[in-house]
Amino acid sequence: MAILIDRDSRIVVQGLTGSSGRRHGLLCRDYGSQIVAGVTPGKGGMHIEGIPVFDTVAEAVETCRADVSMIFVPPPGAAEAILEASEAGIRLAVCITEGVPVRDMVLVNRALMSSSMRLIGPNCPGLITPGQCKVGILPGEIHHPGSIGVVSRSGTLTYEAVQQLTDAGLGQSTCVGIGGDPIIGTSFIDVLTLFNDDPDTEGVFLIGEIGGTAEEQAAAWIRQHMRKPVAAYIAGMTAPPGKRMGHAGAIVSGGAGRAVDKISALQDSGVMIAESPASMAIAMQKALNAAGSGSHDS
Amino acid sequence: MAILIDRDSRIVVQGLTGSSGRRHGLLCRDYGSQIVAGVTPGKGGMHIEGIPVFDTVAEAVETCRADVSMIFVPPPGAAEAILEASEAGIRLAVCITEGVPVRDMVLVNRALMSSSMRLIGPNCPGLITPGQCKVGILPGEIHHPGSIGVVSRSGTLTYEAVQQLTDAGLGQSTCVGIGGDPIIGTSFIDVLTLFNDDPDTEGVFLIGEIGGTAEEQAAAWIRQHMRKPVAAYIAGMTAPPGKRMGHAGAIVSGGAGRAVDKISALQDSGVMIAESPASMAIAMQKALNAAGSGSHDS
Amino acid sequence: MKLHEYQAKALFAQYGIVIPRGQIACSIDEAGQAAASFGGACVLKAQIYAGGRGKAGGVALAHTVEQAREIARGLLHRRLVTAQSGEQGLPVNSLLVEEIVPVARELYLSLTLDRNAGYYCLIASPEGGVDIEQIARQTPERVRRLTIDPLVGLRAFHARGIARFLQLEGHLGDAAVELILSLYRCFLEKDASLLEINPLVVTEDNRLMAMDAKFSIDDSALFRQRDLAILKDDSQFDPLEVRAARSDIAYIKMDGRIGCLVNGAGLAMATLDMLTECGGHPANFLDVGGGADQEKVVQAFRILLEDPNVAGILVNIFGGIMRCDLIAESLIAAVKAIGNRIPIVVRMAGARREEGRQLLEEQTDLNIVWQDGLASAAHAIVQLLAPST
Amino acid sequence: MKLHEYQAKALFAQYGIVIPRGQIACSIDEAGQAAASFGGACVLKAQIYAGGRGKAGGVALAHTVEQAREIARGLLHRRLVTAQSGEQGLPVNSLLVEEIVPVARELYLSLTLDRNAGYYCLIASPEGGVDIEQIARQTPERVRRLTIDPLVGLRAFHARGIARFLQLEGHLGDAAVELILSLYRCFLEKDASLLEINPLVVTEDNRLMAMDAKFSIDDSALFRQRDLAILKDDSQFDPLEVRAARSDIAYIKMDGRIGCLVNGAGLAMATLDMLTECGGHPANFLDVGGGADQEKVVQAFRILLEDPNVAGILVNIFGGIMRCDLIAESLIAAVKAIGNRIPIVVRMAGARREEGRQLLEEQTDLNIVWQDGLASAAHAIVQLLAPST
Repeated sequence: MAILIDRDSRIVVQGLTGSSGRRHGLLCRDYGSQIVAGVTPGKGGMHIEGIPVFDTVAEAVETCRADVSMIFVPPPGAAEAILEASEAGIRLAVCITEGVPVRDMVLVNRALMSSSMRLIGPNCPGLITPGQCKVGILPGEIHHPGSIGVVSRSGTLTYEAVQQLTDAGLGQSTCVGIGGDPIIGTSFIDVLTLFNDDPDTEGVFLIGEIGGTAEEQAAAWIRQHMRKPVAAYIAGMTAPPGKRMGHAGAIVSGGAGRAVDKISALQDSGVMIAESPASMAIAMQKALNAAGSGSHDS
Repeated sequence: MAILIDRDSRIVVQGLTGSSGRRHGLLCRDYGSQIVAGVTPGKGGMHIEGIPVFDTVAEAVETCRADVSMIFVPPPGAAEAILEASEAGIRLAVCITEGVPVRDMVLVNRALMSSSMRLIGPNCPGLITPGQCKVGILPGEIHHPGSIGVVSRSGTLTYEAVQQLTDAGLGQSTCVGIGGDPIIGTSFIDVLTLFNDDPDTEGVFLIGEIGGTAEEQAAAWIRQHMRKPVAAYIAGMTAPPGKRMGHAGAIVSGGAGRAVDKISALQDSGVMIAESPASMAIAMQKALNAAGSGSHDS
Repeated sequence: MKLHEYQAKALFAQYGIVIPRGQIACSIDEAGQAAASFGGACVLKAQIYAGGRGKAGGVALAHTVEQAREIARGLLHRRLVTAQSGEQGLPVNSLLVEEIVPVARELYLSLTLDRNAGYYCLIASPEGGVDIEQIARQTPERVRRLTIDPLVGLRAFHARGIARFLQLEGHLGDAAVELILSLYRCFLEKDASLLEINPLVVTEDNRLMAMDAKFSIDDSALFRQRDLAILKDDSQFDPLEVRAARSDIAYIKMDGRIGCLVNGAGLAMATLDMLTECGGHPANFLDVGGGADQEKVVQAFRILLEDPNVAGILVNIFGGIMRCDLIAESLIAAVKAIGNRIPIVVRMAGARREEGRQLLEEQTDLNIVWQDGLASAAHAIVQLLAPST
Repeated sequence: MKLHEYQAKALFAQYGIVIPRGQIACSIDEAGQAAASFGGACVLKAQIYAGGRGKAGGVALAHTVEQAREIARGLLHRRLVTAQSGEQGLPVNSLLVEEIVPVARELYLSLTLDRNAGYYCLIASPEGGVDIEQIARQTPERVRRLTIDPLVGLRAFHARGIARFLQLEGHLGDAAVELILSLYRCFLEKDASLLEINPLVVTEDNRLMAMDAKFSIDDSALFRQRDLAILKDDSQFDPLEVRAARSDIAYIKMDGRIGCLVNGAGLAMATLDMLTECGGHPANFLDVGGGADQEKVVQAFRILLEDPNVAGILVNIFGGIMRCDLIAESLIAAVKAIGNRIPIVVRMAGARREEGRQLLEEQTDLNIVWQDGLASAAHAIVQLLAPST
């Protein structure tokens, strides 16, 4: 089953005619995802390697029954693209775009309060249910079907984790990159909730980083609700304070957002911490072992 | 019990230091309402005949435990006053102000979607639970405690109806003037729902008028849900089309909003129609009689 | 409050919406000059506060300057009766003289309030130049109605969807998106209650143009739209309506002979209904409002008494905020000040009714008749006027 | 992106927020002239992209022109080290010379993002001029935090509540309401990420004044804030950081000797952590980004190789969008173009890793060492540099 996407997901690519949209739209299709439509204002009627392009998401939904949107619209129009997806009845929007202004996301955040659409991102690598469906820019080949859920604020660091998991024989149910921006549509807790209820997921690996308090909140939630083993790695132990470490959201400021605090919060909630980025799979395996040879108690 | 307000309601008057706010605030207190505070920006610290005045509603709520607000703020600031009441945790706001710009009310309407506060009005006479509490500008002396709920888009026409009811020995549980503007916080249906569930209300008198489709919607709701007898009068049978009849919302335009359509919709839902404004109490009595000597079947 | 077409178009132009070239003319000479500027070929449009001008002869084509002058002579400073103007018609004080634009397609576009949703909405149809209510009834699939969430606003993607629905593609689609967004901005910034472009046209040379324009402003917002408020054209109202408006009295002139003076809009409507039920014909709707003082009551009486059609007056007051005795005093003062030639039936209820009654009954020489009930009062005034009808 | 205090204050003034009279001075003479315009009595404030200036001697009072010149001489064109500036300090290229304003009370006010809510928030305290985080920890009841619903916005009633909390009454309360609303408008219109007035002061003559100003702009919004984007002061950054920014490379200079080149921010942070775990000291954070092309990789190498502190380089690439063989080619091209004096350890994983490895291993003369794992790569570079530390 996995979470959020599977082989039946019908994907529209907002910004399909742009270079990134086209490239990754086709890569997703190569992986096996059903890319049913593209949307680019003013280019309705075009086709990209057989994929029909529409002027609006509403038409893509109506004509091609798209229910998931992958958004590659450049920053000035990205927020509006999310709002358009929401109003068109899209179930899940995945916004890959990096550099969406915060003011725009504040409005999107408010607007999605009264929407049934889930947003992942922006500034995220997307998500993948190995062997079934990929929505985003993650490298499909490193993922293998299995029972570990992966959730992360990062991109390549997630691939590192997935590679380690796969090499250790720990396949993945779904891997979700929730994005590195200060305002994102889907939080650690949202994804943990889904994994908790997903019968195909036996354990979760969580990849956090400095900045904000999302990991501390996840830790509190895990302590109260999580019925499955969780392991985690937090990047940025050695990051200097006051400096934005690449991601817009990755910054230690005024003593808040430090890696040590996140790690100790997670540890206190029984999460197995990978002390080093080289030992992420090991930590996951330990967590599974501690929970009793990988069985789930749900 | 009645609905919405009773002798325990604690009322703050927004705009207490203005001439209308002061006058009606004191009249309500004379009637027996608990007027616990006033709010006028910049006049915090004042007292109006013993009623303390605050700069913000939040202070009135905190200090005096106000849970109902009566708003007499002039049109330019009325919408903001409603928003302030909502954020301060007020349970019921009654906006008497006439002439609030529609654009402001569109925003208020949207903002109240995610608020737990109920708004009555604007441009309404308020409401009264006879013998207990009055919030608004209705003349208290014509109302008598009883078991008829009254709901109306009008002001003086409601008093006319109430006088007739009282003269006929039909006291009122609560009388609610929902206001004559195109956008109002509480609809006929909202109030009918409350009366339907109120054990102290045995029948309802509804006063509608031309413009909009609120009466038609009420008729549809009554047909499906109403367990108590309803009688109604609709004003404006002879109003010329295209003319705004005093109330901002009272206009027949493009064949919509006509009195005849409202009357036939109500009749089709089993509502007893008063053919003349002189026979409103008679219609109510007939409706009660038809429902079986005033007993309710809930 | 309404704007004239030429005023609406001037505002549209400020928002970048394409309109035909045109000039306003208040005299035959001005109309001729305007026509000359278009080489004689022009359309002349009577500027009145009512639709239905086309069928009523208020819009006419000229091919020469002389024709244009002729048309102007027939329209200017006369009253134009249209299906929406009322029987009296409305005075034509100015003409909008415009270039003739060859039209390929006519569309419909408007913004207004959706009362059910409590939000603004956009209405569009590929059928333009006709009655939109009729299209909506006959071929509802040809009308699209879009409710606008004020948080999100009207966005480019909405506009694009509408452009598609209107079958506007390529650069016309882009122009439609821009026009729709501009129209929405104009609507909000000017506190409009209705903006209607009917027809919105595609010209033969493939431009998108607002051929006609209706523009109404939310009366409640005029306090912050002062530059629009001053555009109100009093000539388009009955002089008594203008007077009433100045005194903040809600007044609408009607065709009957019984003047009505009521407090409260709902009660005033009910009073008209009651009168009609009794076989009477009201001369007006008049609501003095909730907090009317003596001056306002006097003004209201003046308006009724100065209307030559009014042969009798029905006063219906429900005392609440307004106490009956005070109203009675105002009434007596007004009648004494203005003088009275016609019968007045007074019915009062509510606060201090008896005191009011007493005051009125003391005045035996003012032609004022007291009645207790609403029905009896209506009957009384109808009866009093019966011999003379 | 940060603004200097004087730039922030100039913007505040545009929004009607009261600031001290002041002039910017880039030389001792200019500082003297500015001081003279205030009769010699003035405060001189070093303009750098870091707080903590007061304790570090970056803010000084003068009573005479000569004193002002003396202070300017001591500050201008030197580097100022504060608790927030880093060890190197930041160059002082200009001084803000301001009138001395007698202060009755100091308050705190800021607007920033509340990441938990995903909304903006206002933070206020009657304790000004000190570290707000500290106040929040020690006396949380002295700090008020107001989350702003973007639908409703920051309104007068919110501002009034804040003014009350700040114990600003009467005309000061009114001034506070106006200031808060102006600050919010400024925040939104300029796409700010932080606006901080610390202290906001009540002057002895009872005016409300922004005595200091911090202003940061959302980097992601600079595309629509071009007039602010050009205010960026490159002198406040390490020259290598400036170069990196121009090539759209995320780069932060650090104090160690091992240069890092990584794709992806999270992986780059993890690489620093790994290095530190192995006893190494990173010279920088460097993320070439997801879609880096050869030119960008060459630029990144240039930045590393031109840093005299860098004694060795660790490359950590996870091939996804970016294929390892392409990175290897870029790396070889870069090293060949720039030349190489130091050891480079390369670790690659993911797409076309083997092809990348082969390409690199063919190049035996470039001082490049291949490693399979992240840990072994970190160990390798640390070991390679061990003798020289």
